[in-house]
Amino acid sequence: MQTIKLKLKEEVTRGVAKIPVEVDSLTPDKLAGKTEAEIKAVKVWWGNKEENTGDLFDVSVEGEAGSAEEVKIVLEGDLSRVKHIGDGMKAGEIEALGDVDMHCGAMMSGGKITVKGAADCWAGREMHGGELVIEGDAGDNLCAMYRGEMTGMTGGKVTVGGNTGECVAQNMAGGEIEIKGNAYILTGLNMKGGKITIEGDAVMPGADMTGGAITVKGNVRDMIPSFRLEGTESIEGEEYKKYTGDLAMTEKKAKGVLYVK
Amino acid sequence: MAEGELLIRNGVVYDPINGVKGEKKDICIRDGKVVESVTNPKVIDAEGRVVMPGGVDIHSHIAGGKVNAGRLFRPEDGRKGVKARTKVCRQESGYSVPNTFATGYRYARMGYTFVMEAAMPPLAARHTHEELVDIPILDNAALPLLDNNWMTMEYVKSGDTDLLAAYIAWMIKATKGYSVKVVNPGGTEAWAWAKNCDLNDEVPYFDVTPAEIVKNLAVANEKFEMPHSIHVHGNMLGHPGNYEVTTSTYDLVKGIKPYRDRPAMHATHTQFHSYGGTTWGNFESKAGAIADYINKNEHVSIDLGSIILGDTTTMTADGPMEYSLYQITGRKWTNHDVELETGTGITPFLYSGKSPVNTIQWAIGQELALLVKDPWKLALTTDHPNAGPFIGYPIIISMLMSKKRRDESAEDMHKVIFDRAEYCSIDREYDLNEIAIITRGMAAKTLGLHEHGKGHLGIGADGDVAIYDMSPEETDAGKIQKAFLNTKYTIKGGEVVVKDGEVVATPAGKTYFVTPECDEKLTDEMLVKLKDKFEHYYSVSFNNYPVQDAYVPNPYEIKAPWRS
Amino acid sequence: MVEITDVVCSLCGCVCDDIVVEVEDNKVTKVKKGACAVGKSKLMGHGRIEEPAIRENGSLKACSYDDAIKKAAEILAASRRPLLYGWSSTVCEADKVGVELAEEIGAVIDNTASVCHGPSVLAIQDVGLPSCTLGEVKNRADLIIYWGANPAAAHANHMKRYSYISKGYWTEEGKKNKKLVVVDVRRTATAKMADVFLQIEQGKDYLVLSALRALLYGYEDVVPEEVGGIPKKDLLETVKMMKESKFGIIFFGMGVTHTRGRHNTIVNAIEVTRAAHTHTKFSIMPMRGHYNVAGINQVCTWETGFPFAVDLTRGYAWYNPGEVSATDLLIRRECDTALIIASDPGAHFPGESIRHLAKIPVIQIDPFPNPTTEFADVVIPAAISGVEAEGNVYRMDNIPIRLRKLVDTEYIADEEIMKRILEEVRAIREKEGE
Amino acid sequence: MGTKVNLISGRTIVQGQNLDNKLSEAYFNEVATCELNGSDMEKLGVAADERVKVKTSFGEVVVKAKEKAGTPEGVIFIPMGPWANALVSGDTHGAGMPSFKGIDAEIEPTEEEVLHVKELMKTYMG
Repeated sequence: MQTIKLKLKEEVTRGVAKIPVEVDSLTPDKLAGKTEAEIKAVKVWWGNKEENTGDLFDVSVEGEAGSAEEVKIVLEGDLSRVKHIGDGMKAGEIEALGDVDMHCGAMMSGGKITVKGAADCWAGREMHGGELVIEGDAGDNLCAMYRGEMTGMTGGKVTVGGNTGECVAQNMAGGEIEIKGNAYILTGLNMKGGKITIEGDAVMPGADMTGGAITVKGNVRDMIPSFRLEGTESIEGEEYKKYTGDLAMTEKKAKGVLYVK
Repeated sequence: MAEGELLIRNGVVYDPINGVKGEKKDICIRDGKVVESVTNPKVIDAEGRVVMPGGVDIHSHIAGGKVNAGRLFRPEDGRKGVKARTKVCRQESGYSVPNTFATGYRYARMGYTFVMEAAMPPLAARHTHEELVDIPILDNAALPLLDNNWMTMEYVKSGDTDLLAAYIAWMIKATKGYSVKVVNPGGTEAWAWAKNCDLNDEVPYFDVTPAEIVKNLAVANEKFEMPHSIHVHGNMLGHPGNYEVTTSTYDLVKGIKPYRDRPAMHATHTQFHSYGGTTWGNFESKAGAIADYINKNEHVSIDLGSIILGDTTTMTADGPMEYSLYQITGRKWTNHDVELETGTGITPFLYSGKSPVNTIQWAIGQELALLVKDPWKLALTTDHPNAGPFIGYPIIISMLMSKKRRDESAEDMHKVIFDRAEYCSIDREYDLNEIAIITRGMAAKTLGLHEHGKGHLGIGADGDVAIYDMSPEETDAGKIQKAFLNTKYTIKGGEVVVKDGEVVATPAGKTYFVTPECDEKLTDEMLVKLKDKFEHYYSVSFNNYPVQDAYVPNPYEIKAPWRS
Repeated sequence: MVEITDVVCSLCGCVCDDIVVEVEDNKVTKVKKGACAVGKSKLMGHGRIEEPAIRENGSLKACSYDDAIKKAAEILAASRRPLLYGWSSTVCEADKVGVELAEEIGAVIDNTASVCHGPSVLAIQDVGLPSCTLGEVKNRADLIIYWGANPAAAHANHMKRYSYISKGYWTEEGKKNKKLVVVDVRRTATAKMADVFLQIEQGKDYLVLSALRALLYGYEDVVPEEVGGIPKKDLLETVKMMKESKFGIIFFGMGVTHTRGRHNTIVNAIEVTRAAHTHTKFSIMPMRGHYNVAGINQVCTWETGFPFAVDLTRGYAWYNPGEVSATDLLIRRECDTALIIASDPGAHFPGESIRHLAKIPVIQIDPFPNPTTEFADVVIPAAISGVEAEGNVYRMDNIPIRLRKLVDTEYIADEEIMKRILEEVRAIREKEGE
Repeated sequence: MGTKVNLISGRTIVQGQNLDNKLSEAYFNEVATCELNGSDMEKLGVAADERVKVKTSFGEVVVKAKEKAGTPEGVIFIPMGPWANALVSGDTHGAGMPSFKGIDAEIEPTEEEVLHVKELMKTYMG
């Protein structure tokens, strides 16, 4: 096992402007096999200039790793302007000790990311596999697609401890999302497959869905008016109304299922 | 155009317009033009390498409203081809709908130096020109759409071909266009009411048929010394069983005497028009029937519209066709009807070798090339980006040159290829001379550009040269493909613009446009009617309509006098 | 006195081009024909930024163009995350130089679409846009729907030139042959003209649109008796009008782009158009605000692949509204300098974002003083496009039209100012060996 | 504690006429205003041209009240511009577009002055 600790230096976020640091080059896959000195020399984008990781982060490395699976990266400091944490990662582990910026876990296909705080927009965007745990809130477009793409999340598991923003899981085709808090408008928009469970409330869930299933354990506000009530079903001992939709996509395509208390 | 002298030494030259078929030869260039000899040149050693004139693309959608609408609504395509700027190059983006810079660089890397933008809505001509100016390196021209125009249809109905000629002349001038483009004649106007037209249907409210439109436009076009014929995308594109509509369309110009030694009609992206069967279920190739027609007749030239497998963005003025396609896929769909003139439809499409229909389409494009005996009758295109992006040309070239590659590829396709297409039974392999014909010679001649220095390396020609990093004896399809994707050198107007596959200079291209010269009286008579259209039906004023000179900063004018 | 005809208006997305003005002593003295009240006001002119200026100790000090341009270039060349914002009230020729500058310095370039019809663009990227030119509407449309749009206030000539009141080939009798439906939260001046006015509950547009789709596809059974404050019978009546029309069009405005659901509400409106298209010809068009906001979207798209919110920090384009759009950058305090051209975030951005803008170095290029001038550090006055400078613009239906120059001026045009800044930046970078 | 309302903003003709003339009185008189339904005005106890203070979680601003019949009860309209923008949310919900409409607000009569545009801008500085 190898643990790579990267602590963002205070001066990076201290200015009038809080210019984001983009760390898509700092995944277990890309750092595996590198020495501390080599890691310090890996380039990261800070605004329009590429900087050495070692100039922006305090770097310490413990242990050794034979492969990415054995690498754990721990990110510390003010991470609220650190973007693309674990973007594209395939294996290993990342732990972020605090709120993280956009695109955390975007396009990840394996390994595990744990965010000990909130994650800003586009966490888990186009995720294919692996696990993403966000202990706080998650922003808009969690597990959604990139602009214009047909497909969002296709696999893996995402857990959010807090609330989520708009358009969560837009165009989702597979995988699983669990939201412990409330989900804001249009969760599961245009969803084609996979499963979303919302412990709290939801607003306008499931619009334009053509597949997959959404379960809302709390209240639903502004129910989409183009779903068909099919009857009731029992889940874990509780009665739920079962809707199919979205008929606004035409009956032929309306294969999504929405369970509402 | 670069000043100074350049000598390309000892290359194996394929210059089909001048009958040069793989001869070891020097090319001398002075001040941007091919000359007999040079005295103190920079020297490029092309020993053992294939040398051709700069490529000429007869039909590609690279600039203008619908291309940009394609870019705008496909950020997912834009993210595919991103490349950072360099000291020489602007940043690149896109695959099937590359940005203007990538368009120029990628064509230049393949050795092309001239591209015809195949469809310019006259009302939005300024847009097309704004983008053409922004495409580096390539010389260019654009074809204004003139077939669904109310003016055209009214003159067709009244039978005034002289006035029709006056109209198209004025429009070609007003748009700084090159020739008459026809796209689903009548059908695009019908689409404004969500309808479509077959070749002999009546266009709603206009009391003319598409067949009459095509015929009259061909007659009107030949009233001038036009370098190019009418350029036709016929009715029923993409419909099973359309091959008979296609040959009936070809028949329309039989007997029309062209101004010069070229056919009276260029029929574009013929793959999409060579379909048999009655439904997608029994869909089959009719490339053989179309090729047979082309082989027996001289009045039509074609380009392929050959399929490149993968995701692309389809776009055409044929609005109803794009709607049908969108209904099949359910993907995003943009439509943009243009008042009194034309329309636009755009939708993304995935050509998959697992699909029986796509497999047959894929076979048809190549079958056409292999079954038409005389390569001077056809040009290589993918109707970029409709059948696939232009960056796929080297794939087609390698297929045409290698039966082995075709057989291997067929194995990966849907098995219908073995029984609903002739594909696997055709043994013909193209040689480099034939490739040079279908990628530059034929296009230059058909467009009349060979008389203006394009598509050949004779004395006085433009110093546009592609040097491919391959031996003329090369038979490995993979190596052929690679060589045609990135030149060793591309030279434009005597200046090295690509070296070892990298763009090293980005001079501005020229825009070629035709000025048909029409009798003033005829023009005045026509303008009375046209001004009435502006007064009552157009949403812009007459005086703000013609493209101002500022939009064509590097002009190349070709005058086309009235013929008799 | 000279009369100039076919003058093109450089105010709103209508880009009226049949205006007649009188010019005397190098000044527009009269707008005789064609312009609406708003356009007329623009053509007649307002107070100007009189000279270039640089802020010193809190107040603007007049300087030469050269000094202001040099100062602007210095600020931009030293910036780690510059924002280049605006571009809608100028010509495409200037916009092109803007994109080039953004590439040169590794900037984010964004335009006013991001606070106007950016959501429309995002929607188009999900589902496309079945649309047409305005002349098509004029000649053919027998059903016109304004949704969250109030042309009577925002596009005063729109109905007269292009839609409800205009006369065309199949609409010879003007509004007699046409039906007008207005959907809005308020009973606006436009709503008062409507055959059917659907007064919608604020923020419920998405639900109403979904219901219309279900009805257009024939699923009357699932739609509740009231949606978004609108009785089902009114929705059914609207759907009947849509199906029976020969050519319908939805024009939508900021009532839709600004409301809850933003771009997804527009996706839904486009889906309604697609559903209606299964019955008849139906189109939809955004009511673009500035006269060339469509144009900067066009230029930015053909040059970078993307229409707005383009981050060129890494030398290639990364497109993501909501991340690298101007308001987000400012609220998140991501940018360290800003060049503002042909727009006024001081007046049109949320207070939260202005707070950051007021703290960082700001370069303003504009003909007119406005709230942004109050905190700008370098102010460069520009010629007024369409009055003092010519150039290409795109109307709301993406038809390109060339603005005319009506009078001479000492002020420099935006294109020239941008080119000179770019040159200066290049000179600085060359010196630094970059 | 003011009355709870739903705030929207948008264009007006005069606002458009003075788009390039924002430092003028004409702009001030048009844009530093708040349109309400007559019955809402009555409930608040304000007459035309009297001042109201509007507050949201994002800021507060004083504007002049204006009666407008077509405005539904519980909705207030402030023309787009610096005064409306002092109140709106900058959250773009991942779309780049701030929330210019549908903001929860409170409104109450006030004796405070309406800030001129230059003064309003000053509140953002420093």
